[in-house]
Amino acid sequence: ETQGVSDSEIVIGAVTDLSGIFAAAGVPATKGANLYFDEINAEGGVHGRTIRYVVEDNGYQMPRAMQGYNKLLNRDKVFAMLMSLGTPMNVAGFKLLDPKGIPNVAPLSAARQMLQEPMDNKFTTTSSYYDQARIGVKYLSDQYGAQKVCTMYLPTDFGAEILEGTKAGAEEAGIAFVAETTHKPDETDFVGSLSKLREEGCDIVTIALGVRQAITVVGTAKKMGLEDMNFLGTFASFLTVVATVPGGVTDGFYAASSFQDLWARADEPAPKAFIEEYRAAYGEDPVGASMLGYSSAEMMVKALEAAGPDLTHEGFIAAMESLDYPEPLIGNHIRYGDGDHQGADTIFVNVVEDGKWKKIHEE
Amino acid sequence: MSLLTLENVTLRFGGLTAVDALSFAVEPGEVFAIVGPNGAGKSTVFNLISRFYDPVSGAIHLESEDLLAHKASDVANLGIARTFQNIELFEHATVLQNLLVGRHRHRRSTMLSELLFLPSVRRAEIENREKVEEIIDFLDLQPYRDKMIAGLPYGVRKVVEVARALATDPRLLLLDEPASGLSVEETSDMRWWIEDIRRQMGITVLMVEHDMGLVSGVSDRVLAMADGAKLALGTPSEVQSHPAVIEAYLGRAS
Amino acid sequence: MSAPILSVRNVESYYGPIMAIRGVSIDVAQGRIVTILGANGAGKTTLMKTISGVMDPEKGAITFEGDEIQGREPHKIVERGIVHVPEGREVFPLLTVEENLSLGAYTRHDKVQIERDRELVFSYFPILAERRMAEAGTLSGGQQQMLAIGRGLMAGPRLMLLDEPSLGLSPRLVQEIFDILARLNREQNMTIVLVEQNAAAALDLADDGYVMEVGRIVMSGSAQDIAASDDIQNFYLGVQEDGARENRRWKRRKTWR
Amino acid sequence: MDNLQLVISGLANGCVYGLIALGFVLIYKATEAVNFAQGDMMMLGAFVTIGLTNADHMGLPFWVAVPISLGLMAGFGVLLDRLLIRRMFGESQTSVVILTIALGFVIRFVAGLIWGHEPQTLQNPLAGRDIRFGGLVLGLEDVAVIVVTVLLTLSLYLFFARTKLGLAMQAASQNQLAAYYMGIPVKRVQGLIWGLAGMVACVAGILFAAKGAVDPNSGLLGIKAFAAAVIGGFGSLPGALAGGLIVGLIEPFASRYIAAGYSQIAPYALVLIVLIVRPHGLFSQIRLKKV
Amino acid sequence: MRIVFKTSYLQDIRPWKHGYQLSLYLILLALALAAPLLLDDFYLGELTNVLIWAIAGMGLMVLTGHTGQASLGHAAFLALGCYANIILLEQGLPFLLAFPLAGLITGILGVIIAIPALRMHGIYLAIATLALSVLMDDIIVLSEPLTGGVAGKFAPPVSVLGIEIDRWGTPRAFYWLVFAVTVIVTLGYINLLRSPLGRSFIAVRDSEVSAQAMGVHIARTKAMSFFLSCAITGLAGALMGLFAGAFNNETFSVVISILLLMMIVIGGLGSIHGAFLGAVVIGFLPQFLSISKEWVGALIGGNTVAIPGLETGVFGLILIVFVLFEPMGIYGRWLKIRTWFELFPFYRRDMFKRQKSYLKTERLR
Ligand SMILES: Nc1ncnc2c1ncn2[C@@H]1O[C@H](COP(=O)(O)OP(=O)(O)OP(=O)(O)O)[C@@H](O)[C@H]1O
Ligand SMILES: Nc1ncnc2c1ncn2[C@@H]1O[C@H](COP(=O)(O)OP(=O)(O)OP(=O)(O)O)[C@@H](O)[C@H]1O
Ligand SMILES: [Mg+2]
Ligand SMILES: [Mg+2]
Repeated sequence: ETQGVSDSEIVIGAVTDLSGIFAAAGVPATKGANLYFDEINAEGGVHGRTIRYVVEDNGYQMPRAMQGYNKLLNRDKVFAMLMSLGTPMNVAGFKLLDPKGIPNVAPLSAARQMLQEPMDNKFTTTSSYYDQARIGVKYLSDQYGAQKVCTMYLPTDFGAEILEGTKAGAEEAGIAFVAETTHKPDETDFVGSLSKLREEGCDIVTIALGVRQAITVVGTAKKMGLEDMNFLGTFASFLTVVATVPGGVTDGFYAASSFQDLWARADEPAPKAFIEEYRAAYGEDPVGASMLGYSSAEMMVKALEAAGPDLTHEGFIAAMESLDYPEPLIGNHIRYGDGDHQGADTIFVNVVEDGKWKKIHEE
Repeated sequence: MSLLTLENVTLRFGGLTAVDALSFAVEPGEVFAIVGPNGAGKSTVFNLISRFYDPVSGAIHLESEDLLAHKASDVANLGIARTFQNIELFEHATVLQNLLVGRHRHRRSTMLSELLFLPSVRRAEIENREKVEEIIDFLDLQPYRDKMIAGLPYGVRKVVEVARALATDPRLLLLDEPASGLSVEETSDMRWWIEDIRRQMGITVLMVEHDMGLVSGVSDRVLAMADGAKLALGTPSEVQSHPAVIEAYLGRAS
Repeated sequence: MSAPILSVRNVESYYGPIMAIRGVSIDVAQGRIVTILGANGAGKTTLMKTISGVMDPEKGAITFEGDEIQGREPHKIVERGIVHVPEGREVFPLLTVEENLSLGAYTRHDKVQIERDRELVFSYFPILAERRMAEAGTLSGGQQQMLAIGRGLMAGPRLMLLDEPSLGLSPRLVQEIFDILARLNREQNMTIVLVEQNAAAALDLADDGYVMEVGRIVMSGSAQDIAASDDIQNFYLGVQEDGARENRRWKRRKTWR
Repeated sequence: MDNLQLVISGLANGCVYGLIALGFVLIYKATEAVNFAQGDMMMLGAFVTIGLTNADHMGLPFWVAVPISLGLMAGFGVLLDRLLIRRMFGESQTSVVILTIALGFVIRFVAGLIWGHEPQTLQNPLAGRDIRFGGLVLGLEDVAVIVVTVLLTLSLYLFFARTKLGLAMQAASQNQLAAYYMGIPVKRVQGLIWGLAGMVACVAGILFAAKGAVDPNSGLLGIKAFAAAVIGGFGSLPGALAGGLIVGLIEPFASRYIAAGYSQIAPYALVLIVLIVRPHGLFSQIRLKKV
Repeated sequence: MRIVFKTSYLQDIRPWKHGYQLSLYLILLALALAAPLLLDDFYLGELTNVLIWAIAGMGLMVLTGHTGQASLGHAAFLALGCYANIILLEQGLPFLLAFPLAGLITGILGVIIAIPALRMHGIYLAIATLALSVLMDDIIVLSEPLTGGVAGKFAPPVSVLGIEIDRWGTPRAFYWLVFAVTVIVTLGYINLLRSPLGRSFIAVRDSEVSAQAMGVHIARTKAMSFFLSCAITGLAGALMGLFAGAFNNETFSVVISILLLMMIVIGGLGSIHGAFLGAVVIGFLPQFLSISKEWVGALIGGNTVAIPGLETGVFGLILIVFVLFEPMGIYGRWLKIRTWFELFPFYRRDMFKRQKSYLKTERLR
């Protein structure tokens, strides 16, 4: 008797942000996942079991997250977690998932801690912020012969990881890391930090800020005439809205990520079908996070299918480790293995051109 | 030695001299009244004694103790209690609690012993309570004991203020217009209370009052002030017949 | 006696569960001065507040010049010409004396007349003119009381409710206040309802009087009649042998209790 | 030159804080209530304007959309007063604060529901136009922010100081009962001020969304603006602007000259320091009670 | 109507008014003791959570409800308590020593922080504490060697008198631990309120001028209030840390400070009951909404109810209704309901109709 599995139902849980500062990611991701699960359920579910996806809102606060975990584990008795958002919340969740062996799949956080020991029940779809920053920096330095790297970051685990990745990338590329600036989530003016970075002569600046802030930084730099400064974001800034800011404000902004932009590929079959389906279901346009949600749900279902009708945690983990398939929707290849719990390993470097993201490099 | 002495005390608010080189002394055991037109600086004198204001110059002594060397919150500890002209009670507390706050200067317990409510604290509480009950009996406040201040009529509040001041066990009691807002009947009660406070409790009283009936009824000496300075000082009848006092303060009928 | 300009019928008002006035009825005739006497907590203030609309009566009717006004928003009642000078001053502490006075004339628009009234108030209370730029909160108690009265006059009311106007004023000013009230009544035909602890002066000034006890009217009549009553003499006018200290705890029962 | 640039951008940014702070102070000055949802009202104003004017929404011309959204937000303020605030008449400040905090939750939720959670930028005729003198760059939006803020502060200041209604509002905040005794329609006056505050919030929102981007959580900026208002001495309109400017100016200089890790602390540390030195703000509104 | 004949002063000193009330509290106590036997892990966890919030609420209530000092920064003290406790535990101190020490340390730090704040009032104090709460995040990051910075810390399992206590491993033991702390803090609070110090808090809240004239030292009294408040909040923070198991600089955010203040206002400022009632609302309402989503889902037959974030929106709405309905807090409403029953059948329908009330400026001190 495995927790969360009955003859007719599998319960999957998530503790995500539907109302706080990261609702922009949490909400569409949840919608995307629901879309896929609804589809599967309409077709009769997995091995005759429908999927119930229970999503708890944490508002990006720890106490709420703990309540969410309490509910999911002790009341709903979930079989697995899918797309929980927030690094500290996920990490706190591990304390109780690990002893029960409950899998934590595809968290909406690209922190390296998502695969902390014991790793066997943890699976991420995406590469870490660390790797994204590292590879992005390496690429830009190769491309432009840049010499000096800097970072603007929020002093949080997210910022700290990108800072480290940037430093590692600089070291690998053999160039210097020269300056850093720290910020608060409610900061809206970056002239001061940019003039500092200008004085330090930065030619690559990695950004670990909120989405709104990233847009403002790039816009301000344009205004200040810092044409030689290349800005590099990660997964967290790789959003369609960043590309479509009116007036071409963000043109030339780079972002490293482990998936490809949805709207840049709106004509390709998989994204196209998804966009239509999503529109039909919700009456609004999907965004990157919706796509990730959909794709993660699909991955979950694939694993559940592979695990067979006798569903146990061991079986599920083995099934996850056996997954190996191209994922045309996110434009990456998902491959897990024994000891490899990161699904999509390829990292893309993209740049904004004419209001769209354009892939310029993959590694 | 006089109980309270003010020597050449001056206080200014901006350009306004509210108290102007004022000197007077209150003897132990007497009832000393201050009268004077509105804005003469009477309440300001009280506020100076309470150390709410620092005088520009001059000295204030309680016996030999230099009051100006003390902070406002120490004044009660020296044995001076007061009431306020405009009533300053703890609105969201009961009459009983208000009076018990009056006992605060007798607090001997520490925070820890109170958190544990040790027997010593309990004893002290009962003692406080007995003292407060005496005052409640004395001022006929029994019906209001557990009432919130916020719902009491003006006149009762005035009496509660006197009670709270008495609860501190003062040597010197400052009363700022104790009878204002009281009916004739209540004013005569107040008169007897003041007498008893002086006689039975041995407390010296310094009061500001506009009701000349009360003033001449209870006070031994009267100081008349105008524009912050001394106009006249003497027995009630002397002061009341002083022409300048009549002119500035009493008006025709007196 | 002419038809009443204000009449209060069986009014009951509560503070939460506490019934503060219990079925009070009074009549105030145009151009008269009516005084309401009563001990502490009798409900005089409550009655005034109920008339001026800052408290809602639970029962009963209040008519002013033929219209029912009970339970209306207070500013509507001011617009009709009733002004309440409250107990306890209630000035605007952070505004200057002058600003306080001009707010008194908030409902009026005749600039010239307002200016004239301001000068009149200053002539009644010269100290206010002297301190016109001072913040009202820094005035002495008595000065604030003058300001409250002056502010009430600025509204140019037809009916003025005065709640203990002599509170905290010097004896000389008390006389002046009563003179002023008499003059306003005589010259401007202003109707006045007066609550006073200084019963002698109030009865002397007033035409009619009411006596309240624990929320009820217990006596009414012309001011002279009331002043002549034994109980009033004893309890409100202090005409009583109170010299004998031994007797003081012995209180005569009021006949209406 | 560098520093001049910092000053100018700090001023422009400080003006946005000042504008939101102005909304706080406006309501406080007239009702002594603290509207914690002011930041969220700004966000709402920004979204309403975006909804009216952006091409992917209704696509009205900018100059048509602005007055409409000003009107809508004024109406929203009045509605809030009617539905909620008026029922709290005479209740303690704290309950009103809690009410508006909860209101903020609701506004954020509704905005997220209507406009989504992703940041959006206001399409406006000023966007992307710069003024340059020598090495100095000045966005036209920044100029607009500064001009509008200064004008608004000045006119509101004059309104409170010079007009009868302004005086009545101050009176109503100091003593509601006495204001009624004077015949001031206190509740109507409060409704008016909430409408005005809605409008000021909308102006702030428009300028904010023109300078950068808004999302439903942009309202949290209100906290910083609130701090700015308090620095100024809550209740003083010029104080609000001054507080906003101080916070706005400290930010670029801090990030320019203070080491990373510490620079982001500057605005809040400044708030603490100002309050330690002047416990009731620069233009203190707190008086010692005369007894 | 219950008429209590008072025959001794002790009757006013003891914490309950009459035997009936005492028996009610005893029943409540018994129920709370038996909770682990009656409830499943989920509800027990929620109850534990509510109790922790109630402790934090009492902490803030001392300061805001009884001393009148509004704080919008108490999450900072939760953080202090939490970190102090864990760091002491990591130093090898036994829990029974580390835990009270954590409270003490938080209290002392609270006083040190409060010293410059003693001259502030009302919103000025609220904003200063809010700034403090924002800064605490950075302070935790900057003192990384001590706090682990952004990576955060993990709470080790603790043992009390040989019993292993862990939020998830042994939820019952953990509940009893929290319950014991709740009882101790509550008793201390009750004692405080019936002794001179508690009265001086109330005096400072209602009138600083006359408190001073009664010999109450304002600054010292406020400082003591800060000490007690922060110490209690520190204890709650320590428990919260153990409850969460892992935490970092983002855990005790400003939002939590704001929620704490909301909690005590909605519960009812100025009463211990208010802290508990508020904790039930703020602590359990979101969870309740989340559960009721299932019922709604079952009703309309969907898998999930579509609107994300709806719970927070509804949560906000309900709080608004609470405040509108009863600005004096739930405890105020409870008192009215109780009076209604006690007076039955002599109540009037409009007895609790609010009489018009009017505010005066708080700009005068
Ligand atoms: N804090 C203050 N700021 C400015 N002026 C003040 C202050 N306190 C008192 N004054 C002024 O000082 C003068 C004396 O005031 P005070 O209150 O002492 O008068 P008083 O004699 O008590 O009068 P009353 O009999 O009316 O109470 C008044 O003119 C008053 O306006
Ligand atoms: N806010 C309140 N809450 C509850 N009860 C109140 C409130 N205000 C007054 N009362 C009660 O109502 C009754 C009448 O009070 P009111 O103030 O009208 O008396 P009054 O005749 O004006 O007395 P005074 O001469 O002292 O001014 C009193 O018994 C009082 O206890
Ligand atoms: Mg005086
Ligand atoms: Mg009265």
